[in-house]
Amino acid sequence: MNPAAFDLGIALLVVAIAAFVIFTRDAYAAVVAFVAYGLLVSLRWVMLHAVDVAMTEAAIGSGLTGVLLLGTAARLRDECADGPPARTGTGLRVVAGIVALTVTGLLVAAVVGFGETAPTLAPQAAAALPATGLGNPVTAVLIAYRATDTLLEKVVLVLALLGIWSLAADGAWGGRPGRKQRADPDGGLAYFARRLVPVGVLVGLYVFWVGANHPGGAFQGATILAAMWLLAMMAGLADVPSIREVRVRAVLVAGAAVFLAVGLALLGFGDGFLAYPPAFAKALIVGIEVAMTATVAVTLVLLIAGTPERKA
Amino acid sequence: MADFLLIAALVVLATMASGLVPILRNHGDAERMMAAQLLGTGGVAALLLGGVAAGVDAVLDVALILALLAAFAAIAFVKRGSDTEMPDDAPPADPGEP
Amino acid sequence: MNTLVTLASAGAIAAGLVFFVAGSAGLLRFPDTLTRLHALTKADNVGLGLIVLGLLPQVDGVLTGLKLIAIWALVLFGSAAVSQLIARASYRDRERR
Amino acid sequence: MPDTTQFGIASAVLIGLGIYGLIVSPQPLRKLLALNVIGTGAFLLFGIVARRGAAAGFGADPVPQALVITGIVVAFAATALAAALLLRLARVAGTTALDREAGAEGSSGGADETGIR
Repeated sequence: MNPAAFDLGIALLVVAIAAFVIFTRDAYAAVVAFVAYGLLVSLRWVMLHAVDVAMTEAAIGSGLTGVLLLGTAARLRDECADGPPARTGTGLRVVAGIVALTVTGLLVAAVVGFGETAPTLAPQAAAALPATGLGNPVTAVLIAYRATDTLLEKVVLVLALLGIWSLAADGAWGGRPGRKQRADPDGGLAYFARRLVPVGVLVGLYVFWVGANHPGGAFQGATILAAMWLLAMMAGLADVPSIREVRVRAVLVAGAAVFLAVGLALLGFGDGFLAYPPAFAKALIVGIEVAMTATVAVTLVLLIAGTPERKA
Repeated sequence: MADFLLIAALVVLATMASGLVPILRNHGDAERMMAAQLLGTGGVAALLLGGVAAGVDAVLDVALILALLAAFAAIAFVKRGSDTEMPDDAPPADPGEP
Repeated sequence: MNTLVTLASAGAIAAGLVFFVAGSAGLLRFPDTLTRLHALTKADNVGLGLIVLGLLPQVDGVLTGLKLIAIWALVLFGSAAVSQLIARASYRDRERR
Repeated sequence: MPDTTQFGIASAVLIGLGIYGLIVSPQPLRKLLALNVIGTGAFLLFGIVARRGAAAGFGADPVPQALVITGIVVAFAATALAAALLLRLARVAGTTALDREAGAEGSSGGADETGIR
């Protein structure tokens, strides 16, 4: 028994569940299987020694995406009377099969044909690490080496949210997203949420904090915080904020704003856009990460909450 | 010992997979909700075994996240599958619904 | 590591696996939702507990060990609450039919 | 350099399955799932490049890892936007069937119920 056999076992399981997601007739079962799929994929990331990614996949790929699609599937089932889907024609199936096989074949050829030596930026990442004051190279790439990517990603998140909000009906603009959650305030769910949410918030902050030197960081921590807020909402302990609320809007842009402000300040007084001076690098990076964590957490919650539908 | 841990992880994965089969085949929402439960517990076990075997310490943090998010997903399953949520001013659910 | 400790550790993990297998067998064989739920939540959580117990001697440091136990406690608490909610939902499902 | 061929082949198969589902499945929600399967397959290919680049004491090259983390978050945002569009479509049109005629054919009672709403 060696690790390769273990990897092969997970690989077969992942492919089998992906096939179920694609081929099953029942949409709800497909979503449930997709949650399982995300979980196994995160196991795969651990085996690839990419623990930071494994955390992100477990939290977002499996957890939040699962909840989002589950909610969508349930509402579609309630709200529209689609019968069983029409069967796709044989011709289209054959063509799709040929396309899929061709792409797979080309990718397999590319993977098998990888050269003896692999290109890598790991030595450069390691060499520059002391200047950032960080110990986790992935966080260094995200916030320092390729900071512009991460900054633009914050903008993309806000744009996606604007797209979702803009689907609101005229009367609901400025209201609260989604349906009102009803739950018994003395019931089991509320009890559970009251106990679990504080623990979860603590874990979220911990994951964010260790991200400087060990696997973890702003995205992973923010996802956990978002999940805990959503849990409080599902238990009826909190309501989704109105999209008109100024505080919410301020937090939504805080990540990009702080990032940009630091970048411009360094452009004016330092060595260039987001070129951290080594003396303050760690402080600046942690400051940006705090703002980013808040922004990502609130954005994720509102992305799942969806389009405004009721009066504030 | 690492070999033993990896075999154990594979056994857990196999039981998870075999448990998933009836859950996905049986219709009925309560049945489906068990999937998150099964995957949460089994996933944490497989992750801990595989991680300790590979000597990746940070895997414990992944397991911690998984334990939290599995509980969260399971709650979402229960909420979506039952009638506890309704539109603000909608009439109560039709009792004749299948 | 001491041979005795290694043996005990392997024994605990093996016992944990037995519970996982039993849980899945119950899921496959039991006739209705409530009994299946019972097989799943009880057996798997004992299994995880035994596996955590077996892994304890194999990790370095007291803090890591405590984290292992915290993970188990979290899963246990989650299962307890969730299984209750699932059981209630299935009960309601049945009454509606 | 670790051997990652098996990982690569599995990822290629995932992408193939996703492409097939994206083209064939008649429901938009299923297409969204298929798109996410393609996404994870592509991310895993990045992971293989990262693992092959293990050097300087790191188990994997950090640059592709960071790209994938950003990618997962953006993919989630795109999925959320698509889901919101889908719900809006269902509300406006009463159905999410892409091919209207095929959708009506598949469900005889569907059209009546849409009329009531």
